[in-house]
Amino acid sequence: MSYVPNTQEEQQAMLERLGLSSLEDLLTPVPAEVRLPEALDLPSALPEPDLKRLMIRMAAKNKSLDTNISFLGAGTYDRSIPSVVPHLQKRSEFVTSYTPYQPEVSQGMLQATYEFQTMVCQVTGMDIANASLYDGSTAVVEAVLMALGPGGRGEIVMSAGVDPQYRRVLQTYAFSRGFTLKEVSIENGVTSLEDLKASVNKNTAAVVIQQPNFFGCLEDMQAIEPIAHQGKTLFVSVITEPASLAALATPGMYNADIAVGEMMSFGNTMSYGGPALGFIASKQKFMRLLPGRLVGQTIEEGPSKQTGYVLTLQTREQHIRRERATSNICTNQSLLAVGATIYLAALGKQGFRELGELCLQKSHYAFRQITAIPGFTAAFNGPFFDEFVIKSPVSIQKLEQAFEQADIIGGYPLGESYAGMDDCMLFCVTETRTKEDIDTLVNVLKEVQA
Amino acid sequence: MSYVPNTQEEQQAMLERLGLSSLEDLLTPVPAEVRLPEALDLPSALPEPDLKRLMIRMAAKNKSLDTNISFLGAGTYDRSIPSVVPHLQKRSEFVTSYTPYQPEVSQGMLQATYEFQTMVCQVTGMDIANASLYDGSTAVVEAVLMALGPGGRGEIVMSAGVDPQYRRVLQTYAFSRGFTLKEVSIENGVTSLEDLKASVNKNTAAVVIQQPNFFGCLEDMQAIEPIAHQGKTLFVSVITEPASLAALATPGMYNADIAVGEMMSFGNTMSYGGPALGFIASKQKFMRLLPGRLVGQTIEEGPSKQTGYVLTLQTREQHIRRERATSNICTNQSLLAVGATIYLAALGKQGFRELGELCLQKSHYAFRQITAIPGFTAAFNGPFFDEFVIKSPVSIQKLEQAFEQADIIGGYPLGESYAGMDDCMLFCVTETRTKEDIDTLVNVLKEVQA
Amino acid sequence: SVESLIFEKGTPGRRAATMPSMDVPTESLESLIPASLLRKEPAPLPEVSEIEVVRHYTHLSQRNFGVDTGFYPLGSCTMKYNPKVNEDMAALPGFAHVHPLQPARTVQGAIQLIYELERYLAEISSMARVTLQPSAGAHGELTGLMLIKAYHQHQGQGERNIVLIPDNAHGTNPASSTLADYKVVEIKTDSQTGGINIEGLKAVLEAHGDHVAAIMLTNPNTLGLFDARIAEIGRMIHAVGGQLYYDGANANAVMGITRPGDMGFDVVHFNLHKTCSTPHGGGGPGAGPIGVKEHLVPFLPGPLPAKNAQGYYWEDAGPLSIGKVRANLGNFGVLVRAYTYIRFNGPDGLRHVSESAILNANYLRHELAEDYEIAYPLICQHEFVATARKQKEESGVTATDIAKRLLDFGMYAPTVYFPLIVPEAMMIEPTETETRESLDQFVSVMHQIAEEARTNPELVKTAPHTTVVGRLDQALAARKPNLRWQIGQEITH
Amino acid sequence: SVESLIFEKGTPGRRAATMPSMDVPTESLESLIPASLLRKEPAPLPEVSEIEVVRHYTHLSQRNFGVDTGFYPLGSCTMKYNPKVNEDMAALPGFAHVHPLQPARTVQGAIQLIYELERYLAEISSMARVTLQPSAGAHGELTGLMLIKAYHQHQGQGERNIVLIPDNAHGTNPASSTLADYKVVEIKTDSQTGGINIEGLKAVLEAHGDHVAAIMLTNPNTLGLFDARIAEIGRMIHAVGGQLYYDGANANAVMGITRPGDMGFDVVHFNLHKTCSTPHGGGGPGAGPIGVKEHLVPFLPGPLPAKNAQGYYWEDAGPLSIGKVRANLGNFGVLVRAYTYIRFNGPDGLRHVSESAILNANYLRHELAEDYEIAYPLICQHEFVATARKQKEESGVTATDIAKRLLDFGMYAPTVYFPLIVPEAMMIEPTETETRESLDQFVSVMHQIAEEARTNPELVKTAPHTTVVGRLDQALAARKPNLRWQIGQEITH
Repeated sequence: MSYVPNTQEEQQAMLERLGLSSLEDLLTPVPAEVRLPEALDLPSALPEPDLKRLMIRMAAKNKSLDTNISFLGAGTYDRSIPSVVPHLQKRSEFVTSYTPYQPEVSQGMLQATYEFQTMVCQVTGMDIANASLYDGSTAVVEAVLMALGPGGRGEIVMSAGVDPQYRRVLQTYAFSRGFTLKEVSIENGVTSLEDLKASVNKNTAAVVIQQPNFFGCLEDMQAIEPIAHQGKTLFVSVITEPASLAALATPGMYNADIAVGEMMSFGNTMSYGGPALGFIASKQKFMRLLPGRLVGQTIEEGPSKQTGYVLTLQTREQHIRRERATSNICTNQSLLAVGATIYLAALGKQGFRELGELCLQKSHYAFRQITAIPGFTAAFNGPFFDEFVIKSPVSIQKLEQAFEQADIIGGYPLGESYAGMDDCMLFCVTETRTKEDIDTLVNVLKEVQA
Repeated sequence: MSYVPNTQEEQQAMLERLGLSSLEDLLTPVPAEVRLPEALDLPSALPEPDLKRLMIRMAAKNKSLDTNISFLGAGTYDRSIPSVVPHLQKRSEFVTSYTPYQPEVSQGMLQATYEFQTMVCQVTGMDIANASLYDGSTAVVEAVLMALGPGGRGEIVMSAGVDPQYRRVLQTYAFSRGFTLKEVSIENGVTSLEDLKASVNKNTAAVVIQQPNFFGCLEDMQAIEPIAHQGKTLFVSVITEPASLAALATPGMYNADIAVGEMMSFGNTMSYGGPALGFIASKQKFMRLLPGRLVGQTIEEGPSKQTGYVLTLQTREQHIRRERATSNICTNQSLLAVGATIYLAALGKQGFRELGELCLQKSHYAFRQITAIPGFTAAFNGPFFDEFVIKSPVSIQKLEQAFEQADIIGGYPLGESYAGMDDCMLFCVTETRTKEDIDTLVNVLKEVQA
Repeated sequence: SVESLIFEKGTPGRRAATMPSMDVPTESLESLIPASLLRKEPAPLPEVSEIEVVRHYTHLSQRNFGVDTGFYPLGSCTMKYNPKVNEDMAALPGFAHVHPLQPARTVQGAIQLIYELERYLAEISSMARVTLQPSAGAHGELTGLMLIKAYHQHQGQGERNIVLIPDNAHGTNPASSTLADYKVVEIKTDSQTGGINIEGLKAVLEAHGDHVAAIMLTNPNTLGLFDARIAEIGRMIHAVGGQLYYDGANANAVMGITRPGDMGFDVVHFNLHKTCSTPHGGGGPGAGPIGVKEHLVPFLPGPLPAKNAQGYYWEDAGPLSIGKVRANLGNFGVLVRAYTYIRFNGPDGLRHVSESAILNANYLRHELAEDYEIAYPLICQHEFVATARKQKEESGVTATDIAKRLLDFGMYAPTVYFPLIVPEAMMIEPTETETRESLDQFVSVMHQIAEEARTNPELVKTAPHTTVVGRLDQALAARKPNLRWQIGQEITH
Repeated sequence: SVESLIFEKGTPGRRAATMPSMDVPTESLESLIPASLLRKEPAPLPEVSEIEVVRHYTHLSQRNFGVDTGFYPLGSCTMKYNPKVNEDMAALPGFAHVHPLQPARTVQGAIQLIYELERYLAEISSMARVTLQPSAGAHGELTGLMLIKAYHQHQGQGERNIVLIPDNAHGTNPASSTLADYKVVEIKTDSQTGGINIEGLKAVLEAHGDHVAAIMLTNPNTLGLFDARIAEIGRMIHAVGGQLYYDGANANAVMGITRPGDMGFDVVHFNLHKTCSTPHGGGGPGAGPIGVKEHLVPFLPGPLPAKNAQGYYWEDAGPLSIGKVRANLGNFGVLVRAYTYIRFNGPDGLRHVSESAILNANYLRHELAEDYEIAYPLICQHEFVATARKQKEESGVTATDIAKRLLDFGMYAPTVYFPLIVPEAMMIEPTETETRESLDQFVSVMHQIAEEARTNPELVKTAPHTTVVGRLDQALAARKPNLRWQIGQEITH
């Protein structure tokens, strides 16, 4: 089976036009020594209905958030997505197109991307943004590479409050690119200002701080900013929970040079963590250093001078500059950016504000209820947005068993990433959780404790 | 909450243009004596996310065929629908349009309907077909009204093998319209030819026979046809399982005058039985008697003479002829007809043939397996397509309990519609049932028996 | 441009869909079914690949205009925005993949939804009970008339054979009456108020009162005018023993403001695709529930949803029931959308819908009055009738020409030449979901067309100019009907 | 025509989405968060109603061309048909609504899919193991180069700092090399065979052999030509201690016919959005899995899927691993589509895909040769490079002009001016999913354009003429970049 439309007879007729007699004749350029002598060892073809049945069963082996109540965040967020978003995002003209090389027949994708760039600026308070990056972690990498400049050498100072996965990814790139990574320690859930001061020096290319940080705690970005901005150091702000931008001071407000992070939860499904939607925004002055694609507004060449949109500043890009490009990015996350654009348009100014309030209020209600259970205590006492760390009086394993029985996906066990936090769980409560959900969780915790 | 876009301020400004000061001023034509003094007594508005949650829970209270194995047919069929069908059918340009009164901007719907009319002819073997009717039962009514003619008086002879629901519906119309309905008895699962002969006389306007009939049995339409065609009687063929047209002789082949029935299962979901997709097809000579909408091909008025499609023969329709129309139909089932059209295009000549074979072979395998279980016997011994009647050695209630425990939706209990058949169940096995499904059913039956 | 037919695409042997595998032991076809009962040749369906199916129907969709594309002021059709959430709810497997004959205990959610929706519609219309069985508005009308007939017969008034219908009524009203074996007597419109001419009605009732089965009215009527004397009319009809039937096609104007039952009506139908915004689907599916007052309840088609301690179930109809009007339980998929819509809006939201629909209509009526003659220059409800009388007189530009010219500006046209009593009628219903900007844009385009009619009438008379095809030859279509493709048939590109 | 920006629509106070209800007791914002940490003003997002959102993005979609719209011969991008069933499978709640950090026992189906897909890709490429982590082809390239770097370092060959890249390579190859801190040395194309110039390669290897970390090749290359001396090239590189990297962008030509591993490659990336037809989404998401030979397995990013008696689980990477290259586990939604595609096709189907892609490309190459100079008039694989050299010389009509003129006929354009070594290049990849009719139509349009270039070159030079906008001022866009909307900014209609 395949999606090849032409029948054997038609293919034969086409071969005849070429003066050939079989498909095999077209393979003569492939020498025998590298030819595969037999068929690939793969499962036989399945007709669509059989395949669907198989896939539906495989999917059913996963506990989805349609039937389970989740308190898991830690960088990936379950969001309430208005029905209009997928209806529009999945229009096949968007889905089945590619990078808009021919702008005259790609105005839809180009304009949507221009709107995305604008919205990223509107929510982050930054001057400019690009068309998307793979995910939050690689967005941090790109920000760091911008700060390091063409040479690629230097030192990066990064808080241990940055998502552990992001730090691991940056470590990988540090190895291959040859820069140094210095981690700043945590004190009561936030970046130690003393340690940060001690870490920044004249070799520091960038200071990277996540807000809210991985523990859900709010960093004092206003206090960090002058430390980060010593010398020619760039201040990079990382946002993994973009809903926080609805309530918290923006990177623009606290004078970040570059803001990067993850916007997958804006209009797109979690899909086991990918495809994700990395974003990068910066001050105007870094425009020509920005990696990836940029869409710009222009006008027609002809006399009517209508407004239109094009890929622009392509001289930064790999397909023009090859080894001198600002990054190697080609395919990015356009369709997810369209999803985020429609999502933010649908929420609008008012809905977006409410999103922030809902996350804040619901998580704080959950926090109050959980910490009221004897034995369950807050690990840190600073302010948070929609995630918080709870110390459990019983083992995390026991908690997870109780959750599974109650069809709850629990929080993130911090012991996996931080030494000495084996009794800590990071709970996330977004706008999608109802009071009923939270009360269910609280009851399970009470019973586990009893 | 509502989908009204204009804000209060905008509405106020609009009122001012009208020289009015409040919305209330627009209601002055509605006298106080008929005004509703308080708000409607309905549940309060729910925001979209809360509403979805409520609806998802309500839907989850139904046992759907995604998680249950069904052997229920009896006029409504679970069909394997290629993924392309809903992707195309649900394009919003189709979904959010209405009856194509302005053909220049409605060519899509018009052409798709013209293709539907053609495909109905192709599968039924008839000359012409209309754009759709509400469902199979009302399609029978329309056929009967065609046969009765403008006066609306006369006698209709109908087999007891016609779907009991359809017969009940025709009875309703017979009352209001004033025609007589005569039922022909069943012998070994098929229409009694003797009784039929005895029933037809010079007052008979139409003979109505279902193929396969409600018991799944195949009527001998070739033998029935000369009896039905005595005098000026019209021979009306009813098809409730359209997949049968893929394998069986068509109404065109056995010289039916009108073929009517149900095509919902072609590309559309069951949706608890509606919306359905009634069809009507006939010989060419009845063209001006056909009820409902018709799309015709024509050319442009202007010099370029391009081909186009329009609603035609509208002088038969209510919005022109009012009380002298051939029927009162206005809104029909266009979007379902589009679904059926895409479905039949996707299956194509070869896939449609296979559909018939799959239903035939799978149902006969099930029939052989079930009748091999001691105590379970075939109620009739004639040929069938994909439904058959089994006499059960245990009560139908006991069967249904066993099915429910095994997440099986069993067949149709015939005792509900036919006297003396309390121990009979009508099983349906379409292309969607796998050997595994059938074997599961057989095992449950074996255990019930044991 | 022309898109060829699917039948003209592909070649023998091509196919799109793959069928389920044949996983059971097979036997020869002839051993299962006598050859005489078998089809001889496969149906001559298209032979096309999946990409051809996809491009073909994608192209057809691109050749179609919907509410999602732009302004659709088709009068009396209530082309409002169709919420996407409603589509998602109807597609939930628990609603979309259930069989109508499943045992009630396996479809508790479905029956609950029907049960509750019945109650909501009864409240909105002030009726005792509602059947959700009818498939569309016209089907509801017929059902309603059957109920009235059964009622009169049961009252020993079987001789009542007349239905009174205003001259501005929807065409379905007289057609349904004929189908229910009634004789139609037309009632004139009052040229001042646009409502029923009371004197005319009186005369008819005096002449035929004891043969009147019912009057069918829509209020506001197709002129968009609310008949202020409705209570009086109701009393007149009831006085002679007739019933009042409410055509709900225009119900988008009355939600939470006034109720048919409170106006005196005995029977009402809903067009859920209009009032409750279930999409029109290019001509359907709709749904046409029928609500009735207490005295008509015994005649309703069955079964009706009911509830007891064990849960929801279907209750069979009693002995007076007219019987079923279609197989199964109604257009359930449409009902799910309507239920979602009502729950989203709530009582205040629904009233706001109607008020806003009325405001939008009056705004347009006011803004268009300078360029176009308005049939009845009064405060209208959800729609109104403008005319091209002035244009026709001055330059020969007709309502059709104006309709066609609108298409060039990316807008659908109003309903034209209806109601029949208004020459050159353009019946305009903007609905509540249009923004002020889109209304203003319509006004500005209509103004431009009025200008063109004065200065360059040919431009309007030959419109549309930007659509995929120009005006089509309707006369040819009717004279030489071509209703299906045949092998060898050619199309003109 | 121009569609205004979403920011230019709506008015203050309008909104589309409704948010979940606030069903918990609330406290004042200031009591929860210090004021200094709060946003002062709401984000200045659009204020639009739902119908405006729907019409706006529906209109934008109508201003975009995709594979579902028509022929899309964009060379090296493999714009084949994207099966709808793949979309449905990726949207199943069990796949779409799972969190990447859920305990393994709650996501057994997801890990199973990844586990099996890894094995399928390993078989197709003849590699030992495959990581599905990289997000796109270029990301895969970088990952592959990191693996090579880690390997050389582990071998004590850290001084290897050169990557060899043919002059016709995809731009990502040199860009990825730079990012991995490698120096790029270009290898010339043999003007006769279109493959690697072996003498040139030899010279480079003699000069720099012990500094060569790897060579990056795609075979068939961007000229659509299979380098028949690939085994020999492999031996030459391996002889000096280098690694062979296979750029899988052109893998649609080789499935079931030949395998990178069997050709001698050590590392390969896949572009699942190309070869396995997961849709291109207007520029992404894609997925760029990396397969490696046994000796590179210890360096792969982790975790990798594994299986034991208890079920599927994630195995952490060992000490030699380069570490993660992104958060979480890869573009899972894309992987579901690729898995579905491979299972649907099976081994014979995949080979048929490649053979048919090759046939379609050769057919076009043959049919276009009369009008256009073909860069290398040899049997090609899945694509080939035609040129506008003749047209440019004769009438000044360029590859760009021809590309733009194609848009007027409802077709997308080939990739133009690439590879860089071919002047006026038009790189054409029809893919296997095009019908003969659509190929013939392309040929006929290209023939017409060639005619026009001779008889009416202005028509071609000023194309497109039928698109929503004409040629846009790219120079202005780059000179005065406008990358975002600002309040007060005006657009020109």
